[in-house]
Amino acid sequence: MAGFDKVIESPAAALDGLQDGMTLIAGGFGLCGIPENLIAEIKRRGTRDLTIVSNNCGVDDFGLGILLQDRQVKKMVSSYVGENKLFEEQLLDGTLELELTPQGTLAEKMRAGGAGIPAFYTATGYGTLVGEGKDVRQFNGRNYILEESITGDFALVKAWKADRYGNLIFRHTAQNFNPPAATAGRITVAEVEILVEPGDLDPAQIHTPGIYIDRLIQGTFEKRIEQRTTRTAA
Amino acid sequence: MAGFDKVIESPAAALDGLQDGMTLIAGGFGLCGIPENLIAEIKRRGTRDLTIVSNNCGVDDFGLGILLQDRQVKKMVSSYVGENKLFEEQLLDGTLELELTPQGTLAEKMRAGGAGIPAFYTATGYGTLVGEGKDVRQFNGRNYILEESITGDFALVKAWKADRYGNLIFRHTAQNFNPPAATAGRITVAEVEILVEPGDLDPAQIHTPGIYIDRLIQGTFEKRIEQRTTRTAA
Amino acid sequence: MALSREQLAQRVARELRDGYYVNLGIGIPTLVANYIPAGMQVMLQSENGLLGMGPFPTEDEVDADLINAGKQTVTAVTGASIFSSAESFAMIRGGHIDLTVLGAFEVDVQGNIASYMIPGKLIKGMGGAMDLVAGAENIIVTMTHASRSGESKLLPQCTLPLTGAACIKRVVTDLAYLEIADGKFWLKERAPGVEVAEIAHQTAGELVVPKTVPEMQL
Amino acid sequence: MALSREQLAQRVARELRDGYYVNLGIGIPTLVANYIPAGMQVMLQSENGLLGMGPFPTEDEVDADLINAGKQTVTAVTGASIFSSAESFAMIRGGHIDLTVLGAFEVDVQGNIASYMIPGKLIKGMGGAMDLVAGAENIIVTMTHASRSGESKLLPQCTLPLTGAACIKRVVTDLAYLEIADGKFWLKERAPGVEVAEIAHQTAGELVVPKTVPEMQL
Repeated sequence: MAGFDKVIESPAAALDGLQDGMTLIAGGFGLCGIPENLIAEIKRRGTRDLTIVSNNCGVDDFGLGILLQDRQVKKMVSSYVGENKLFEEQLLDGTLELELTPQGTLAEKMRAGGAGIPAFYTATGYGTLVGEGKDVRQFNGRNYILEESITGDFALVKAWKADRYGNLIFRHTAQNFNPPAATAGRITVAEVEILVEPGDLDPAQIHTPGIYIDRLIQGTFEKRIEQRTTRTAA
Repeated sequence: MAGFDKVIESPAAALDGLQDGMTLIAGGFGLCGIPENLIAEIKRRGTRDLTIVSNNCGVDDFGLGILLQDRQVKKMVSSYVGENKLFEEQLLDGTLELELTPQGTLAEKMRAGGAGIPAFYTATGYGTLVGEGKDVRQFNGRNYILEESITGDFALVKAWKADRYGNLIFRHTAQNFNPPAATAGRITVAEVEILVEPGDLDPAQIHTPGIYIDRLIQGTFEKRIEQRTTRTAA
Repeated sequence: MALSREQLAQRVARELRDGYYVNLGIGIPTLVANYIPAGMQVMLQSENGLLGMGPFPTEDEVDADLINAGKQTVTAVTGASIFSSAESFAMIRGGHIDLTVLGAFEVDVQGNIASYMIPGKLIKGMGGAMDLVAGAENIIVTMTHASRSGESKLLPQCTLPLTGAACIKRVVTDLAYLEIADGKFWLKERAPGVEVAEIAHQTAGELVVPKTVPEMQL
Repeated sequence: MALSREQLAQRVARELRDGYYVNLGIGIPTLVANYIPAGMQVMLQSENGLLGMGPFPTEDEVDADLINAGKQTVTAVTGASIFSSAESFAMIRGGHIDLTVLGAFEVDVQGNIASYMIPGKLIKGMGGAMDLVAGAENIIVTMTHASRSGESKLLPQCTLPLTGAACIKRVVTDLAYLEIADGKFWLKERAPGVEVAEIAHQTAGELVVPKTVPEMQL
């Protein structure tokens, strides 16, 4: 690898340096736009005591849920974790910790972490359990709480297209948490469906500039659907 | 106008409600990507005592600089104002106020204003004149200052393409401050080069979603170049 | 008679205005999309990053990369835009959504809302609800007036952990449309055929009843 | 002999590494782009929203919509990306730029830098300089060692309003390459033909001189 070519040949090499006890930030919403290949590799490696920052924790046998099977996760920072029996078991037996964070606050914490903003005020959560113990301050007569940003040892994201320099484009709502997550990793790894050459993407149409991406792999994707809802064609 | 069609026929109608003493946020960097048509309309209307939040203040006879000719501006909030004699004169004779704000802090203040974040911490300006009188707080052993967000009575932006719903695409570095500015106006007016129909733009490739745009006009543009630098073709 | 879920959605739909950007929560709020008045344009925001959510796809159109906040496969309407979660909640938190409709377990006379957590039951999380109630100027809560066991959900003070404090001003239940102001519920409309006495009986928080209470138009 | 502007740029260019994202300030720093070592890839960030700034355009290529932070018409290299000012400074503030090179009026032994304002003269503004010095881990200041009137610009304490506090660790002047640590300037290299005594004479802040001071490689 020379210059700005971020392409790594294997998921194993892409997670080089991943250790027990680290904090990972993962993109995705439900099972949509999740880094499937890197999650599988974490399971294969058996890395343990992970803190994972991700809006959801997958389902029992797909997405981040598969890391619960071997109890690799110590703590989740999420806004919604309802789709998962193993999750419930481990939460109840006390082996899994959960830090519930409002969805918008979670996205903004990642964005702030990547943007060098250590903390910001938000009205979200004021007067609720989320606001307990946090600084409160009034601006223009309204109460806001201070939320601190999040960064991770690794950030794992999934994109649709990328050039070798790591410039990313996401497809439809598979974008979701991936752009803010990508900015917040000390090491950010992206897995993509389609790899193109630098110059193939319009510079003004890149969702995540390559500066945020340290390593890039081309993956294969199941893209499981959580709620397949359809209408009858008219 | 019905539904989401934001198109207004004239610059005059696009600035309906603009009054003396209001705060305007304007996109643009130097003379690049500035709302030329709306600035000309403000000059024509003769609105006075304006506070203008914009990275720069144009030059003597173009951009926001033309509003200095009739002393329409009471205060500028900018990061750099070096290209303008009238500006210097009015600053020195005390009729114009200047609030110098670091460029990144200015962009983030607009973005925060549009995003419902009343204040954020940044290391930028700590230990300098910019930090004087502002709250200081340590995070991870480093000092940060608290900066409050900015919103305006109007935000004026310039885009390249837009559909009638106000979905905007910017061209090259004429993007600059326009996206954060667009989010921070109570009323946001966009002027564009090319107007297309809804559906003509790829939903995932829109820089500024139409929800931020209240009024839209198609303009004509001089696009003056501030520093024409060239190389000899090889 | 108490309104059906469909009728609740119909009543809420009457609060829509042409050109509104609207976020509809999961459950009854989702049904509101079926009752957008003819000739009116409304754009639905889904907080996972879609402005301009369309109907469910046909079998042929199903795309794993195009879902809504309920993780259902959906489509995008003409003129839609798609963006990141950070941008989506900037939009929500910044007050750019014209109307938010969501369900609740409880609402009280201070405008507090509890909608995400029942202690002792599994905590699933607040998702985007805390951001939505904190960010929107204009919120409608829609829910049944009482729980299945008959306990009022319009209280002097919420008993469950709050989703948001002092943020709710309007409630549409199966019995009534009420507004919240000055620490009271103000009865504005009753469901067709429902007596004011029944509403008063089912409302635990202080209720102000005007001389005449019109029947809801659906 | 003191380095020329071009030589200053050459010395700074030796700090570049393959794959670096670099922000070059106006003036001498801009010249560094002319001395990127052969076979090395460096991507230039321009804080108005361009990552991958290329050379000036030919007459035919000039485009008013493609400028750099100095408001000069430029080009974009293959693999460039373009984004908003908010995103650009998220990148800068978040420490994602590998190297920032900028000029200064003064630097002191605490790593403070003054570069944007001379009281009594017209205030033009700090532009992005305060964000750049606060955001970057790795900053090189390049300037003349002394002012035209012969006064040292490497001081015990800056006299002009600061651009940033305690953020500068490396300085390349026309006389020397120095590092700043523990409240002192550490002399690391001298310009070819320049005596240590000359450097010491021109350095007002405390200077640590090692036994041997190698000559700069350009």
